[in-house]
Amino acid sequence: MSLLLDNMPALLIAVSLFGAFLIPIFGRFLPKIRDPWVILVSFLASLIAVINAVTVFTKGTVVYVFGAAAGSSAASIDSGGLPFRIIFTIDGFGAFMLLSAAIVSFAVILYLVSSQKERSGKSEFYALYLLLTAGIFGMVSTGDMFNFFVFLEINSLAAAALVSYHRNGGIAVEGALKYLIVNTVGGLMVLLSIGLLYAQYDSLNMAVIASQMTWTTLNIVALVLFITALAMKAGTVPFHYATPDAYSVAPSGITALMVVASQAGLYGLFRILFTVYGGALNTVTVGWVIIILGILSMVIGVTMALPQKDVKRLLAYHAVSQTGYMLLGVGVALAVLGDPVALSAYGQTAMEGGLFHIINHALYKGLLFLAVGAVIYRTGVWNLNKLGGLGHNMKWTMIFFLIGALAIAGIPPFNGFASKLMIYESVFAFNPILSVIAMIVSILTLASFMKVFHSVFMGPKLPEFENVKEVPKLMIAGMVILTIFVIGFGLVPDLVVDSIVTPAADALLNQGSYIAAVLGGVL
Amino acid sequence: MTSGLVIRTAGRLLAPFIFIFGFYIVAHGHLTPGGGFQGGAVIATGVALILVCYYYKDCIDKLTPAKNFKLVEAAGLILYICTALSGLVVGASFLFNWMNATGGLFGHAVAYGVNAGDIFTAGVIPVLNFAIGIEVLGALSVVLMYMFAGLKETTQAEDDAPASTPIIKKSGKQGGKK
Amino acid sequence: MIGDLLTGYGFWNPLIWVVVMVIGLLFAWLVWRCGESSYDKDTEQTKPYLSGNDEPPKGDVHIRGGNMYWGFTHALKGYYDKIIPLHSGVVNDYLTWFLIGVIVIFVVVIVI
Amino acid sequence: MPFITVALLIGIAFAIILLKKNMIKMVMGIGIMESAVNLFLITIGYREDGIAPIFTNAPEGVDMVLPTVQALTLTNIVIGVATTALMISMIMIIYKKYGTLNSDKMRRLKE
Repeated sequence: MSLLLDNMPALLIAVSLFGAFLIPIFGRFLPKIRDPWVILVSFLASLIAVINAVTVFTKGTVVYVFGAAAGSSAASIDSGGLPFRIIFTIDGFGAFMLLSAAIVSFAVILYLVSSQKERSGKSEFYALYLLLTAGIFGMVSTGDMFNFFVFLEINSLAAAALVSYHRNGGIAVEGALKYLIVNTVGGLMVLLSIGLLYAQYDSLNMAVIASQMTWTTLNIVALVLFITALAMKAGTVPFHYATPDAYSVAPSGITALMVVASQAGLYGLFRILFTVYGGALNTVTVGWVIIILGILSMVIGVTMALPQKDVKRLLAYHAVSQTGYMLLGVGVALAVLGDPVALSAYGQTAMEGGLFHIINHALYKGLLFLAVGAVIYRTGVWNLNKLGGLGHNMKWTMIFFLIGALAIAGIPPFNGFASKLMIYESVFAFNPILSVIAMIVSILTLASFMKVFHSVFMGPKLPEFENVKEVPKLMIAGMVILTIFVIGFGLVPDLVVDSIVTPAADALLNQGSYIAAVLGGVL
Repeated sequence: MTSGLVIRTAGRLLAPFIFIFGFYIVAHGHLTPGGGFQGGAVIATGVALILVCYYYKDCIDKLTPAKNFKLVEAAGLILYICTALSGLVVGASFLFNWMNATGGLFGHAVAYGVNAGDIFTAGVIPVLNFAIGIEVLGALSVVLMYMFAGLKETTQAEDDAPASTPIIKKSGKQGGKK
Repeated sequence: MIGDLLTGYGFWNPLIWVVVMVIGLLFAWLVWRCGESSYDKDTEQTKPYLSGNDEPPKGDVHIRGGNMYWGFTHALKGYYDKIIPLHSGVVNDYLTWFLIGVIVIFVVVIVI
Repeated sequence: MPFITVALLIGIAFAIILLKKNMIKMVMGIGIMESAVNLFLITIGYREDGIAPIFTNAPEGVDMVLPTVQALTLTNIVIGVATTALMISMIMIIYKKYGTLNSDKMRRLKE
C-alpha cells in the first residue's frame, strides 16, 4: 500500500495511459466491457488525482523523481546537487488544478459514454480522451520545462483530434485544423524559449532556473514568447480566435474538458510568471500587461458573445470572457508583488479570487456545455433562432442550465458570485475603473444568458420539438456531479478558499518554498 | 498511381532488407545513434514502399487490414507502460532501470574505454526501445494506410485500360485520423 | 461562523443569504395564498386574451434568439462593425495577431 | 552564425505561414519553423571539436557535445511527425469536403 502511495504522482500519468492503450484491444475483441473500462479508468485517474491533491494539501509539496532508486532525493549528490532526472513537483497550485481536472474529467466521461453510444470509432475516441486527461494532469504536475512542453503538445494534439471527431460536413475538421495550427506554432515558440533558458542556465528544472533567474534581454524575449504562446493556449484576446472555432464544433462533452485543457495553459502562464521568473520580473509592467490582456478578453469576449446565434459559439466566447477575470485577479497580484503592504492588503485576495475563479469556471462552464450538449443531442439543432420551448420536455436539463447560467453571471448563492466578489473588491482597491469594467461585463454576461435561456427553454412548445425526450440517465449523472460542486462551492466558499485556494495562492506567491522543496536548500 | 513491373519487383526485393535494417537500428538503440523511433520509422518506410508499389486494396486483401496495425501500436505502448511500471514492483520509482548491471538479460555492466559495445547492456532501455519501435511501426503504418485509403486510387484494371477512356470513380472512404 | 468569506472589506455569507431568500419566498407564497382561488383549468380562463383576436400558432408567438438585444447591437453598431470583421476565420490572420502580440508586448516590456 | 540562421529560418517560416494562403504550404512553413527550433537546440549544445556522445566510443580527455539537447530535439521531431501527420490528414478531409486548399475560402466558422 505504501508502495502505491509513494508512487502516486507517477500513477497519475501511468493509469490514464495504460487505460488508453488497452482500449483499442478491448474495442476489437471485447466491445461489451469497453465502456465500463473507460469509466473505471477515468474514475481511478480522478481518484489518484484527488489523493495526490489531498497529500499535497496536508503534507506540503510532493517531489517525485522518475527513474530513481527508492528514497533518493531530487538533487542527489552524485549529480552535483542539481536535479538531472525528470521531476514531478506538485505544489498547492498544481494540486488545485488537479482537483478541478479530476472532477470535470470524471463528470464528462459519464456524459460521453452515454452521448456517444450511437457513434462510430469510439475506441480511438476514448483513447484520445484519456490521453487528453493524461496531458492535462502532466502539465499541471510537472516540474520540468521540457516535460511541460511535451505534455502541452500531447494536450494540443489530443484536443485537436477530438474536436474533429464528428465531421459535420468538414466544419469540425476546419475548427480543429485552425486550433492545431495555432497551438503548434505556440508550442514551438514555447520550445524556443525553453531553449533560450536552457542555454543560459544549463538546466531544464523549473526550480533550478528560478533560483538563478535574472532580468536580461534574452530572458525578456523568452518571457514574452511564453506569455503569448500560453495565453494563446488559454484563449486570451487578441490570441483567442481559434478558441471559439474549436469549441463550437467539438462534441459537447469534449468542449467541457477542453475548458480545463485551456486552463492548463493558464496554469503554465502563472507558473512561468510567478515561480520561474518571480522576483526577477519587472512586476508592475508585466502585471499591467496581464491585466490589460484580461480586460481585453473580458470586454471583447462578452460583446462578441451577445450577437451570436450558434449556442455553443456563444458559450465559447463566454469562456474567453471568463478567462479575463482570472487574468485580472492574478495580474493585480502580480502588479503589487513587489509591494508587501499592498500585497497583504488586497493582492492576496485578488490572487485568491482569480484562482478560485479557475475552478469555478471549469465547473459551471463544464455544466453549461453539457446542458447545451444535451439539447443538441436530442434536437440536433445549434441555431438559437430555431430552438425554443424545450423546458416543457427537458426539465432536468433546463434546471442544470439555469444553475450554470446563474453561476456564470455571478448571482448568489452559486459559486461564480463568491469568486467574482473577491475579484471586484480587491481590484477596486487597486484601481476602481478595472473593477467597474468587470461588473459591467458581468451584467452583459447575465444579459446574454437570459437570451440563451429564453430562446432555448422558454416559450410555448414548438411543433417540431413535440417528441423530444429527456436525455439518458448517465448524461444526467454527469451534470449532477458538476451541479453538486457548483452549489456546494457557492454555499461554503470559505471552506473551499481556506482549504484549497489559499494554499494554491501561497504556493505561487512564495517562490522560495518551491525552490527549497526541489533543491532541498542546497543552493 | 501507376507502378510498373520494375518498381514492384524492386520493392518486393528491398522490403525485407529495410525491415531488417530497421530492426537493427531498434536493437542497437542503446549503443549507436538510433533507437526505437528511428528504427520504427525505417520499418514503416518499408510498409510505405509496399503500399506505393502495390495497390492499397491489394495490400489490404493480401497482407493485413489496417486495424491489425492498431493492435500492434497498442501492444507496443502497453509493453512500454508495463516495463515502466515494473520499476514500481521492484520497489523503486516509475521507469527505474532495475535490470541494469544485474547479469541477466541486457544486464551486463558497461565496459569503460573505447570498445565495440555489448548489446546485452543498459537494462530496461533496450526493452523500452523495442516497445517504442513496435509502437512507431504500428502508428506510422496506420497513418500511411489511412492516408492511402483517402486517396482517389485507381485500380489495376483502370491502369491497364487505354488512356483515352478515363474511368471516373469516387473514393468513398474517409481520410485517416490517428 | 461557517460560510463567512472575508474579502478584505467585509464578508459574504451565502447561508444567511439563502435563509433570507427562503423567508422571502415563504412570504411571497403566503401572499399568493391569499389571492383569488376561482381559477379553473378547463374553461375559457386559460386562453390568452389578445383583444378578442384569435391566438396565433405557437411557433409564431415565441421570440427567437436572434431577435433579442437587437437594440443593443444596433446602438453599438460602430463598435461591432469594427470588431466582427476581425474574427475573419482565416487562419493566417490568427497568426498575424500572434506576431503582433509578441512584438507589442516585447516593446512594452523593454521600454517601460 | 548558426543563431543568425535560426533567426532567418524562423523569419522565413513566419513569412510563409502568414502570407501563403495554401494550407499545404502553411504546413510546410510550420515544418521549417520546427527545423529552425531543432537547429537552435542542437546549436546550444555544440562544443568545438566535440565528438558524438556515445559512451563506448569516447577516448579519455575528449569533449563531447551535449546529449541532452539532442534528446530534446529527437522528442521534438517525434512530436512534429505526429502533428504534421494529423494536420495533413485534416487538410485531406477538408479538401474532400470543401474542394479547396485556400485558407481564404476555409472560413465557414467566423464572427
